[in-house]
Amino acid sequence: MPREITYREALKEALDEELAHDENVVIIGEEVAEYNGAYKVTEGLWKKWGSKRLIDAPISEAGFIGIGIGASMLGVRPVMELMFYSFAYVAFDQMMNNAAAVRYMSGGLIHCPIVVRGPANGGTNVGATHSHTPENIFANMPGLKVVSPSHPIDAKGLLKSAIRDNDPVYFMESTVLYGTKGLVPANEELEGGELLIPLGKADVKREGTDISLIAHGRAVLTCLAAAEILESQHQISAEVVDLRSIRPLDEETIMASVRKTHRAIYVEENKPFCGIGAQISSMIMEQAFDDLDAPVLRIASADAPAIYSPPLEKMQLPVPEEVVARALTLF
Amino acid sequence: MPREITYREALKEALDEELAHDENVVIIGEEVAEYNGAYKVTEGLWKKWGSKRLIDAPISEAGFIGIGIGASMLGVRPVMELMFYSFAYVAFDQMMNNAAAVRYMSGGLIHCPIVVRGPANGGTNVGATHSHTPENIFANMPGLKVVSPSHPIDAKGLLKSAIRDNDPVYFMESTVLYGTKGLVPANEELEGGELLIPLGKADVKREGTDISLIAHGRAVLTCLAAAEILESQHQISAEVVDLRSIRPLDEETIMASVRKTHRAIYVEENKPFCGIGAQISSMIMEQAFDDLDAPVLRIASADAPAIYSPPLEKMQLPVPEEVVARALTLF
Amino acid sequence: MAKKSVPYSDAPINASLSSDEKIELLRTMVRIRRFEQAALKAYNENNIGGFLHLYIGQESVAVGGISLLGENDHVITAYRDHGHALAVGMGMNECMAELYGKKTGCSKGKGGSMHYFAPDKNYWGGHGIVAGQTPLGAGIAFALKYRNLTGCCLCYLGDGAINQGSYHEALNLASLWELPVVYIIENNGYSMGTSQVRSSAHPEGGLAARADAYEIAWDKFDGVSLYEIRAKVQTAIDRAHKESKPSVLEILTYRYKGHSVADANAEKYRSKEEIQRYMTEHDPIENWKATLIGEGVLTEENYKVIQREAAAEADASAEFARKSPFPDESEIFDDVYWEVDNRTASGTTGRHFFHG
Amino acid sequence: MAKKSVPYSDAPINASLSSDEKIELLRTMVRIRRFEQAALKAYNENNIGGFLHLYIGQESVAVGGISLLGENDHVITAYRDHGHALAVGMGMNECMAELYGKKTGCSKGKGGSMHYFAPDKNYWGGHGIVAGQTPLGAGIAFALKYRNLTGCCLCYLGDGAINQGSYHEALNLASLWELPVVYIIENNGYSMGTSQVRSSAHPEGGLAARADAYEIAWDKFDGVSLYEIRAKVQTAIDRAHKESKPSVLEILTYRYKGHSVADANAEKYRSKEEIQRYMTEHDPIENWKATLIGEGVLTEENYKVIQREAAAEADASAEFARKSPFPDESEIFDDVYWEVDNRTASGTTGRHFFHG
Ligand SMILES: Cc1ncc(C[n+]2csc(CCOP(=O)(O)OP(=O)(O)O)c2C)c(N)n1
Ligand SMILES: Cc1ncc(C[n+]2csc(CCOP(=O)(O)OP(=O)(O)O)c2C)c(N)n1
Ligand SMILES: [Mg+2]
Ligand SMILES: [Mg+2]
Repeated sequence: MPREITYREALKEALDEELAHDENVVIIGEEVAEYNGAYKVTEGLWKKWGSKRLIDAPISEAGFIGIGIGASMLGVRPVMELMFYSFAYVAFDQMMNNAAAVRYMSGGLIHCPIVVRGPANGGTNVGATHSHTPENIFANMPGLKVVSPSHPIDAKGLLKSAIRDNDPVYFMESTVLYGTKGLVPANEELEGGELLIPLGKADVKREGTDISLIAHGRAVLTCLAAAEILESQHQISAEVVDLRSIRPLDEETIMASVRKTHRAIYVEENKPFCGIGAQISSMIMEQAFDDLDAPVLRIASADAPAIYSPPLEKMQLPVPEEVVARALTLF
Repeated sequence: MPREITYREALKEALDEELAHDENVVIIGEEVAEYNGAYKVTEGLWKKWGSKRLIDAPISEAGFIGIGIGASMLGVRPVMELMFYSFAYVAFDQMMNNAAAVRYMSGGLIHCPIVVRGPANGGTNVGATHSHTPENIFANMPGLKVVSPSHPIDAKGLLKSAIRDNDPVYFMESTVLYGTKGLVPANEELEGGELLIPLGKADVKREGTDISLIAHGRAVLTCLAAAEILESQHQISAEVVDLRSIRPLDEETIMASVRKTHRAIYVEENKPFCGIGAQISSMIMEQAFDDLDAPVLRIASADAPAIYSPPLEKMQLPVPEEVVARALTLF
Repeated sequence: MAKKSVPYSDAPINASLSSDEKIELLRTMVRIRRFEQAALKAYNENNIGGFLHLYIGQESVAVGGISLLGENDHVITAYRDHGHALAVGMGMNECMAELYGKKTGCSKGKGGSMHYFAPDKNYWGGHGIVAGQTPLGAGIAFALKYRNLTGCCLCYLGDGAINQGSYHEALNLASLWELPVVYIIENNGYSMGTSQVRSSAHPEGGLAARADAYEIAWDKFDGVSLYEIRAKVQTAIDRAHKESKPSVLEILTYRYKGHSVADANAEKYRSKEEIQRYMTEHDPIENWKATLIGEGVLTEENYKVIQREAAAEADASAEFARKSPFPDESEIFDDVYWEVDNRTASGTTGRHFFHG
Repeated sequence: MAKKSVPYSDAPINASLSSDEKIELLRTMVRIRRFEQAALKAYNENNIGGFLHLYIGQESVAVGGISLLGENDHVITAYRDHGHALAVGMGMNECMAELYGKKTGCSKGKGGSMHYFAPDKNYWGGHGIVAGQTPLGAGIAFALKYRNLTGCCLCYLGDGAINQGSYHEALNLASLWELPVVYIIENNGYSMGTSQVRSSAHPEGGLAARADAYEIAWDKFDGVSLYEIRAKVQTAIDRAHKESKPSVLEILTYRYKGHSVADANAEKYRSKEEIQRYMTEHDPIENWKATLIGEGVLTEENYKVIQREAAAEADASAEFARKSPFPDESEIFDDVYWEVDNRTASGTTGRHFFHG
């Protein structure tokens, strides 16, 4: 019987199972061990696995992520937590050069099986410096993989795959989603005894015929809510496609949906200029120009730094009503 | 009589004139003073202006760029050189948070009149770590301005405007262009006595009627060469639009060109995923869907880290022949 | 009969204090505490979002240092910034309204708790990225020197912040370029849930002693007494003013509350006894109150009035904040670009925003 | 009659060297120099693109340290990496071919001069971003400790690299986590055109003395003699092996050539006399040669043979490189993702590349 667990618990299960699966998996980050994680994703794991497998780091992101990268070259498999993904910016060189390019520059002699995970979202009133959403920035760099789960099942299945992947995977979560619940099969119910969702596979979270709402991360929930409104109030059948993995990207699922519906909107909480929506929409238009009844629209977060003021910050992020309103312009 | 000078000389003239124009302008960077600049952009300026106005920094990009940002809050106007723009990655937090967001987070009490300039290009056989092209990455962040001149005249006129601008401007040059020559009017010939090209104004570098080749930086030269071939060998009249300024962006000039030609290709030396081409092409398709005879195509650098091997690296970057071939598919 | 002097009370900078000035120092500390207690209440009533990092227990560090500053002296700090804000003279209303995310806030509701600014009072924030402000502090000092002004910048940081690379780069540059910056490490023993031993390898002399690596003068001392703080920070300020040289000071202090209000473990990684011990033996307000009473400058009665007034002011600021309007939706795009805000030619050329 | 001993020749690690081993050390230094001279020639003939940072003058630093390493000891360095590459046992052919950008290069022509790697020889590069390798070096040490292997990582860096924040973060972590890493600062006096005084504030003890800030043991010494280098690096290696503790060593050396071959000012920021003085008084090859002749281990004739063979080997490597093919265009997309290269399920799911 599939259980209802939270996104946070799903992540924790993934970490716990992978710690058991491979003794080279080690979790490093600020407050991940004794404190149980700033957002409690690692709760209980230090107690269970001890100080060798869960390591508290000082506030030195470039240092400890660089150490993780170096250790991975020798076969350790570090899973590193950024308390906020925004803090990647002090470790940016390590993440963009050492992790992403060392394989290429060595002609394939080295690989770098690391995961860097943490919340990459706005919407929690923590201001501009703590609300960066760098999916597009990291996905721009060949050599990197970028993943962004929207539901607990994806969080668990993708994180386990990310940890087993032999390339650097930047795994972007959302503090807003940590408490959301969803059905996640227990291992006993699964063939193979565990939940592994491959990177590079999108998921149609809702089937529809009239328009494709395509999204990643929390914006998938926004699209699902918009789809409900479109159905109940406007007799429009919206399909919701969840990328799950941004790079590698499941073009086939996206294109199949668009070829069926002939209309598409990309929704994201990223900033608009050169955001993921720009990539996806230009790709759709290039590959399916003649299948489209209307241009692909993009909805992103407001193009200003994240504001603190709680009611205003809500207005910066896409809401279902905006998706509905923009969708209606396409009919 | 307009003079022929190099892109490098044009930049140097801009720096020299702005040092004269405002005593708060100070140039900071590695090897910019006594060494005359790693790429000789600041040649002779230390001798002329002395150690107060030209400051050699140790290899501490986060430190000296952060210092420049702090100093700018108090009215100094630092123009900072990155020996390669790739080194922005060790100063990334300072450039994305302190420079970009301090105005917003202070509710407009502070502003940050800095310029960070340097070469942001591949194509010089220096490998992946030294060949990053972060136009798209910085332009993603509201609060920042991103400029990329293709010709000497633009290099001079835009750099002077960037230094006088009261917002942070990230000015991305090209080592490949430093030696290229072009006509640049002498100050005596100009109304107002100096060359100022506003940020936010694109330039039609070549007029045409059948297709718009849109680009920034060195790719503009690639487009101009492609346009020649299209004209002479295929009787196709290509218009070449040079963005010059990526953010702010001159949408009007782009859209006017596309509405005239009904076909467009974006060419850049950026990496493709979420590159500038994604932004521009999705924008064109969204705003001029019905004016288009074909989808907007994108040509970018090959989607791998920059390779060292000189002949191979050439193949990673867009060449006129590729632009021509792709253009022909649109007719 | 010779008055029994408190340690450091004889330092010139302290000996010259008038009774009124001494009382004002007390009032500022009490106001900071009352302000934060009111903020905590507002947070618990859900009037405040995001983070709230309280300074309670550390008040003397901001007040002592900032009380020494003159016209060309500046301040910058991290996200635990309310104390410094009130110490430089910002009003409770604008500070509280900022927490409420209101238009009347010091940053128009755009910055929140971590991002207070008052350039008119030489206060440059309020910065959320650990140690991100440390090059900025050196930059302010750079600007002073560049503009031939005799001044300095006090740059506060936490004990956890010393392990960020940007701080080290700033130290080397400050020493090399002889910048008049004073780094003040507020060592409250913890960075979030990590005790200082678990985060920093350092010389026997302490965290500030790392400054030796850059030939920067340093000192380390206890932060309970305003006299001591003022005397020792003044030495560093003199070094900045007279020699244009940086300093690093480590001041031992303690935060009574959790790392932020949301810190679920505040009483797990530290024992209740430890917290209690600091509150009873190391409270800077109690210490200063006792000193002033000992000097005959203050009476218990005066003190009660100060407390009452500060509490009333804090309550009023909460009321002010509550009644203030939120920013208008249209303001989301203000304050991104100076040129746009000022409708200059640059600000009106080309498209600046790409939403929708 | 007691043989007159050269300083440090009696250190156990040196006393145990056989004559053959001593000659091999000489040969390695000579081979490095000859290799680079051939590379310089190839560069000037336009067979090599981009940068070429020559190690000539510094050979003893790589050779001395690396000669001490055992099965679980590793090396990582910056972009001035040819010396270390040959010292770990990489072949001239693969190294030269890399400079020519050929498929037969150690990195298949993908890395170039700055990016040599040989994981099979415990050599982890070759890194272009100044100090970017310093956390990696600590990471390799971390992996050794994690996997219960007794080993260490020699992490080389330049005198200019010590001012990058990543290095400081790595030092603190190495000390705190007790990682068996040995940082070796190759102090050649300059970072590009900037002399060491103009880039680094540091304690009287020197650049390595900054290690005191992290309670890390350090030493500083001259790099002309292999005996001294070997004796002192061995002490640090022992510390790593036996105590699992880091060290910082500063070795004084000199580069005869410009920062890179393209360095137009190589004889401007340094006087010709200075360069000449180092070449005559501080040449590590001459020093070792003289030592070995003094010990009766080497004759002038042997030496000439070694030189001749090394020169011939270098010439042959240039010929090998010249004749080798460039990588095929299709190889541009190899070596980006391990999973793609290995055609695993992960590597064949979804689109990985977005060009054209
Ligand atoms: C670069 C970065 N990493 C992590 C954080 C999250 N964080 C905020 S405050 C803090 C602890 C800082 O401790 P300390 O410097 O001692 O200051 P205190 O909170 O004690 O005043 C952490 C880990 C951050 N804001 N920035
Ligand atoms: C972060 C970064 N900044 C600047 C550079 C450019 N650069 C390459 S080497 C170098 C000088 C380094 O000097 P040092 O560390 O002393 O090493 P050496 O070249 O003397 O071996 C500089 C400035 C770089 N590669 N990376
Ligand atoms: Mg602290
Ligand atoms: Mg050097």
